[in-house]
Amino acid sequence: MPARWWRTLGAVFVLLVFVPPLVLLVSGSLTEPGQPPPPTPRLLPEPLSAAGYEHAWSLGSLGRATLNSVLVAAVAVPLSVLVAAWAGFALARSSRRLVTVVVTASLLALMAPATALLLPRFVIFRFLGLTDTLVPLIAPALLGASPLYVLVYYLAFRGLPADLYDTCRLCDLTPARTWWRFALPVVRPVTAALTALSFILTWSNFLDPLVYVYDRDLFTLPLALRSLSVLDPTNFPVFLAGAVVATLPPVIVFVLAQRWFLRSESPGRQLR
Amino acid sequence: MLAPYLLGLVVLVLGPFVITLALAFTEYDLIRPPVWTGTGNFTELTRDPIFRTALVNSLVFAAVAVPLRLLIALALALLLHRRAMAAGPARTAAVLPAAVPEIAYGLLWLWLLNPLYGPINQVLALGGQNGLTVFGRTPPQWLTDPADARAAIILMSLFTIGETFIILLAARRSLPHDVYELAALEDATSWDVLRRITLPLIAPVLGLLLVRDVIQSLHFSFVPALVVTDGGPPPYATTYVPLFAYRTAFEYLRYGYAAAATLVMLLLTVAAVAVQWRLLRRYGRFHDR
Amino acid sequence: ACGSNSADKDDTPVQLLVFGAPEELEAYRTLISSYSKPVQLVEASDREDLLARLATSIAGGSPPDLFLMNYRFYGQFAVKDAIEPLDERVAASGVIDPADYYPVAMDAFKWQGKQLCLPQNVSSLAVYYNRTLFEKYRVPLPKAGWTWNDLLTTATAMTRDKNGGVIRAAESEGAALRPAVHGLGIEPSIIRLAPFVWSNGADIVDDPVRPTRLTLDSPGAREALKNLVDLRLAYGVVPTDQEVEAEDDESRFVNGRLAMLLSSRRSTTTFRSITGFEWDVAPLPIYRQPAGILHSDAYCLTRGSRNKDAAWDFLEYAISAEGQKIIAATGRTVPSHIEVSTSPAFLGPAQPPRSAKVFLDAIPTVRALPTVSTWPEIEDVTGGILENALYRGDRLDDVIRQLDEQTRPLFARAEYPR
Amino acid sequence: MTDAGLVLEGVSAAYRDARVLHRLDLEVHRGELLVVLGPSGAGKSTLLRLVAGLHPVAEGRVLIQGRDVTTLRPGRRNVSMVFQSYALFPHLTALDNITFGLEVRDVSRAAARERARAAAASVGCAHLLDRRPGQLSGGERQRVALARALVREPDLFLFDEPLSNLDPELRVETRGELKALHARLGVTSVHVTHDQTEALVLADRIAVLRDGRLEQLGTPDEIWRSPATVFVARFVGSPAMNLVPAGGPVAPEGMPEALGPERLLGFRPEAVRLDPTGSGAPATVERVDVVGEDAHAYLRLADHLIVARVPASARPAPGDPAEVAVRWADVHVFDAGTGQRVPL
Amino acid sequence: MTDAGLVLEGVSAAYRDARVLHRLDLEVHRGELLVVLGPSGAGKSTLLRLVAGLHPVAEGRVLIQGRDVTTLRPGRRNVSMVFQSYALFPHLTALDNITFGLEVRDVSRAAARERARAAAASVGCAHLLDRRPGQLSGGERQRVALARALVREPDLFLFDEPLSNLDPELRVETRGELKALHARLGVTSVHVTHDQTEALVLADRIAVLRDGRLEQLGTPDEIWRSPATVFVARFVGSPAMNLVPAGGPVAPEGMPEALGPERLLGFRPEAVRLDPTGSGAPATVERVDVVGEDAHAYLRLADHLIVARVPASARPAPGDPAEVAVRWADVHVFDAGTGQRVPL
Ligand SMILES: Nc1ncnc2c1ncn2[C@@H]1O[C@H](COP(=O)(O)OP(=O)(O)OP(=O)(O)O)[C@@H](O)[C@H]1O
Ligand SMILES: Nc1ncnc2c1ncn2[C@@H]1O[C@H](COP(=O)(O)OP(=O)(O)OP(=O)(O)O)[C@@H](O)[C@H]1O
Ligand SMILES: [Mg+2]
Ligand SMILES: [Mg+2]
Repeated sequence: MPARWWRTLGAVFVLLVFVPPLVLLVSGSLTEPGQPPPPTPRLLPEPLSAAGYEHAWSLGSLGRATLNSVLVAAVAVPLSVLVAAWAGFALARSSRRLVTVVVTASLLALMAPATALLLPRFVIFRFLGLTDTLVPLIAPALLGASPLYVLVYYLAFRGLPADLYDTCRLCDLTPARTWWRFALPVVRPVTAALTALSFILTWSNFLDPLVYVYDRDLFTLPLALRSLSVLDPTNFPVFLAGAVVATLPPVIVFVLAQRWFLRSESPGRQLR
Repeated sequence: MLAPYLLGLVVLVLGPFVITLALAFTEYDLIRPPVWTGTGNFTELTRDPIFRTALVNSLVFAAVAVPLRLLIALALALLLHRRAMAAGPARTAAVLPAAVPEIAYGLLWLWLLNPLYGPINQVLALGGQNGLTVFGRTPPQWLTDPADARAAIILMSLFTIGETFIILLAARRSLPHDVYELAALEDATSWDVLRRITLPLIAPVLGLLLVRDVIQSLHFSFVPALVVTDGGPPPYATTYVPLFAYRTAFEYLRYGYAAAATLVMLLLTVAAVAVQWRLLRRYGRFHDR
Repeated sequence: ACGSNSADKDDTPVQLLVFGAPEELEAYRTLISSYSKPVQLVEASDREDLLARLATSIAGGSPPDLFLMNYRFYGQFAVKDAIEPLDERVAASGVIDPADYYPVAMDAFKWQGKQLCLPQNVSSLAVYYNRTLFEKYRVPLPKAGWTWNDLLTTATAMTRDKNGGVIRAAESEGAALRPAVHGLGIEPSIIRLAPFVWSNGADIVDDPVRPTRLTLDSPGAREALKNLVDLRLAYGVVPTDQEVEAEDDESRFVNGRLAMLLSSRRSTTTFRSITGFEWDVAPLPIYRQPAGILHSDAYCLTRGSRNKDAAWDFLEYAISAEGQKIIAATGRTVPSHIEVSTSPAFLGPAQPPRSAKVFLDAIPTVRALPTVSTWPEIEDVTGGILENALYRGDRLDDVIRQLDEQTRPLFARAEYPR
Repeated sequence: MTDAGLVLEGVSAAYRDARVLHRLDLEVHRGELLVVLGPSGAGKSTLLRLVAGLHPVAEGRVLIQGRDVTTLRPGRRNVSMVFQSYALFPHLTALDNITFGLEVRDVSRAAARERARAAAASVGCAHLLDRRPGQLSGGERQRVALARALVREPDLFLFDEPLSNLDPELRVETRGELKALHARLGVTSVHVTHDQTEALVLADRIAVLRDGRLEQLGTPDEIWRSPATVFVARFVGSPAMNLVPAGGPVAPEGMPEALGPERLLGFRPEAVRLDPTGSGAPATVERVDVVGEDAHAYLRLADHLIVARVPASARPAPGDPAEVAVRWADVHVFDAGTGQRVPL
Repeated sequence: MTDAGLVLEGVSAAYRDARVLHRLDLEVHRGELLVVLGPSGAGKSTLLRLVAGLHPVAEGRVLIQGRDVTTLRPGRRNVSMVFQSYALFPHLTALDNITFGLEVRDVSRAAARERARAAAASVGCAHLLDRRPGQLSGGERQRVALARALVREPDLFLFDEPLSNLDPELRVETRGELKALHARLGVTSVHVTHDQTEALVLADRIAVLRDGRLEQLGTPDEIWRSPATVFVARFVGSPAMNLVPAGGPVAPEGMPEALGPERLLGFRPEAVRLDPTGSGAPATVERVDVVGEDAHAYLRLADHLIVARVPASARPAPGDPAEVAVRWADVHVFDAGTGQRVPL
């Protein structure tokens, strides 16, 4: 079908626009470090060298940092999704008034620049004795990673057919079970999307660790990467290698999440 | 079920935010105790040329970048929401820029935008002579000309639409199927389908993203402006309010003053959002039960 | 800011906040590991990060015990009483004798008569040059006592096209010629301009101790400024802004396409990786009298530290001869400890630059910038204006007026060391 | 309190501004099967939703087996409902849809499946248990929805047009199944349908609803033989009852007294005889619909159109002249103004 | 090419692995109204979706008015369809739902509204035009969906159970409306329904579908009077046709020859007489359903259950003995093995 071909054509165009920068990123990381930086990136570095990765690994303690990042993500991402899905669901089943209040508050929260929160949060975490631990990095999970995700869930849950909610009410399901048995499975594409996004958000959190974590052993990847970014210009492959390492997990997560997008049980077909 | 979120919202964001905003009425240098100055900071802001520049920069950025970002994300979501050859990789590719750590991405763009050797300008100079474009004009001086630098920051922001894109993708995929079949039967053109079905049906999500993007774009410009143009070209072509606030607060230790700048920004954002909020409400109504 | 004197605990490690590239941080780690007691290195990547950390942690009531900071930026902390004066401890110390250190560095960290921080290095501006290139084009090498005019002639002679011919690349010449080699790299900023103003017998501020305005309108300063911008506008020996954005001066030098570069000791580590050519350093050219500008970082003990004695112990160790040798090994610093600076640890011929002594020779003539609390802002504001002056050819009168007008409110807001 | 399975006392309901049910009083005996009939939009679904607790009661009380459930939440009312829209969970297979209500009530998984299979078999969807709703035809979905309701043993069954998308054979079968089940379990049931036969066959009593008001409540026989209003008379029966003004073109045989035009005479198509005895009213055949063994002949008498059900084998042809005769015993008399039945 | 309004040539369709239509051949004349009957899951909706182009054709060809549309996209086929699920746009009012197809075809707004109002009025939803689908009852939604289909003048109408949720009165009315419209416009139509009466009254011809295969295609009269198979015989007619083995309990009056048990005798409930003349087969009344004027009596003869339609006034009581008689003229003979009709 022609429409299909247009889609493919479009997809190829998207690839052409979005991929080259990333190819440059990878090829740059494979350049031999210690050379004068080429003024223009090359597609195929000459000679090819993995030394950038070795240096990055040792200089930036990437191993340790990756471990920390994974640890944070492993706790924070499921928690974020859980909190966001809960909150979104609760909102979808709440009275108009409460919804207005919470949505307004969420939008206000979205408006708060990260830099405006650093200091008061620092005081809070210090008061709780949590600075210099990984807890402050996990804490944003309480927000569902971002209030936006709560609102997206809210819209998704609100869009489900009312009759289905009614069926759950008839079966005397508690809200929690309604959420678990019905609402959450049906919005699986949304969950997949938001899981990927909150992973990316958590993974690339830079300001929080910068301010709340002192101990080098607790550094996460963005911090390690930041320290590589101030290397001499001759060492740019080392930095790029770090960047590739830091980019890889989000890519993997996204590719995995993508499968779930496509396996949607759209409630639409039986909406009447 | 709302409790954890509300806790996070109040303790982690709203509370701290209110504290910071309260400090807008004080002179606070992060070290000595704050001193109440009333509206002193605000009067000073009105006279601060740097702040004024930053504010205008931010507003222009939002006005240009937000519609473009939304349009592109929407176009991509609609293009790629179905299975097609190359669609899967394209979806991943479209999200990737948002997944690359910001600093690395900034550095990458420094390369891309390199005025002499950068691929972008080399492509633009294809067919031209003496490093000029085919039309005999000098290619954009991304990093040294104020207007071009602003364009560069916007260009960069157009690539980090991953989040918007994915959310729209998910929204599109959960729309009912049979109404599209009906539209196909009526031989509705793609344009009609878009205008009369898809857009109204995803309007709530779109509205939310619009609001979010307006808000975000007023923060977004931070890292790229820092890494790529460092707030320049001189004097303050790409200094946006967040960068201004960050520098003022943490480099110049004028936290109270920065808080005042943030508050001004917030009020403007609230005004902008209030307008869109009404749109959102109007479109969202059909979902009401 | 609470200056509590709570009991020191032996087991809690001293926290030291520094910033730097990974190799630099590695040197600090070596320093720490050679120290007998536990010290926790709190790492930041650059100055902005360090400031954000320091400011939030001081405000949040749990500052690191020690931090390392340039004298140009410590003023805002000093003025706010965030730094613990060290005079008594120095006096009581058996390890540190103030006389062992370059006075100019020590003085830069005096605030209202008190020694707030203790410097670990004392650097100054020098001219790095590509010796191989000079020899190739048979241009005389820069040497001590050379003048601004010598610099200009040299730079002009070294600005070459692809074929090695001397070209003039100023805009006024019209041609879209791009030199393959530029004669000189210099960053348009107040800290690069200042030594030449001083050398020309003028001053950059009206009062070095309690400045109220920039005095670049004085004839001497004006001449120095004009000569600086003429490098680009009249002679085209420095790269254009586009070229700088395309390839910064350091990379350009490393790539062998910049004959001379004005920079501090900082660049040495980068340049040590150069294999393609030989390079060396020369002293700054002079107008009327030799003048240099101080670059110095110091250890400061925070007022809010909970662990002051232990912190002091470490500080003592770090700036002692032993500690400084370790840091000097990175090549990045010129030790503030006189003895160390003249020892092979610094001057050792194993590594370039051969003429490392240039840095030491300059020390007697270096001057410090005013350490007012708003200095960071002043540097940022003047930087933009000077950049435009150099690259876009703003009228000199306008430039000077702008510099004056835009910095006045900053001076007015400033608090002074005395 | 009472022995009623379901009582509505002066119940009203509204959507925002629009009132849909008006102070409805209704009593369903315990174990009774009540069929609710009424035109589209009469408020039948709303009534069920209200009983289930899914729609708020504006005024009045609802009692299920003597318990006042007006303020009780739906899950606590122990009712089982088939939605007009089926309301199947798109992400669950038919089997999981059916067991849904059981599992959340902590019936063991095995037992739940056992019962689900039985329920599915009884409505003829046992072969579909692995499919998702999106993979089912309309009628198949409806059967799954029905099975889901039947698998439980509630105090009250609520069926909202549960058989509307089934084919006739299956409908008859399922109807029988429902009737048997009802006989076996004796659970009070309220059943909304548009199908005459279904209503008449299944119902213990029938409630006819019109614009949110109860028009008549009675046994199928009562509804059929003595409709309380013109509305009920015309609504039940297909083709609908003929109505002519008294003293008009048709004069029933054996009418005891002459009635004025303020009365309407109603008689069903089955009661119309077309025998050409000469005593009937002359008419012309306008159209004839053949429905299997029967035919519906539309007859024009002056400006009235009258339908007669005749055997298909003996049907007249369109255009034929005919004579219309009705026996007085088959005639219902209504007041032309109020539409109320006039007792004779 | 041909004069046919719609032709299916050896058309098959499948969902993933499951084949739903099997090499179907079907020709609908231009201007004809074809009713498709069949049990739930027979593939009726699939057939319509396939004609509309919404479901891919696995093999075979589809022609609309002589045009081969097999590979044409839905919008180019110029068909108008009512979905079983209505497929109303949730965000549009009823009016906008109806005008949708016109507006995307660039009919002026005013004209579109005019026509929409007319279409809505013809199916009785003119008073609902400002509401959104979420605010409509089931039947109201269906009417809007119907109006949306009727507002256009396509080459082909496809109706998927368009009246299933309407009340009988409205259904009769709308049915009449559809018939009149069809007579007026003469547009070829395919109409899926479960309603016998609807099928018999509306259809020019009826196609009976079973498991994706065409069981019989013929006029209502043919379908009713000479069902081609046991399946058709039992499927059409309610209650379904009685079937007993030849030589079994029932011996029709006037049977010319004796038939072996490899034949089945079919006779409709209407054909069963219960007159106690002594010549019939003895039976017992098991159950009696009263449906208005009629009653369905279920009679047990040995191990067979037979249904008779009798006037309600003359119905036997359950438990009564009865005698069953059938005339040979009313009997259909089928082959017991193949289920095919045996011509006599
Ligand atoms: N999406 C699907 N995936 C798999 N099987 C399907 C799908 N849709 C329908 N079927 C199956 O195809 C068969 C025919 O379905 P179709 O919807 O055409 O039936 P129908 O004749 O319209 O039935 P009904 O009268 O119940 O609507 C059914 O057995 C159904 O289970
Ligand atoms: N959500 C709603 N908002 C406003 N009005 C509504 C809503 N739902 C139903 N109505 C109206 O209430 C009336 C009764 O609706 P209800 O669904 O009870 O009808 P019904 O008797 O079930 O009809 P049907 O036989 O067509 O299903 C209808 O006129 C309908 O338009
Ligand atoms: Mg209803
Ligand atoms: Mg169907």
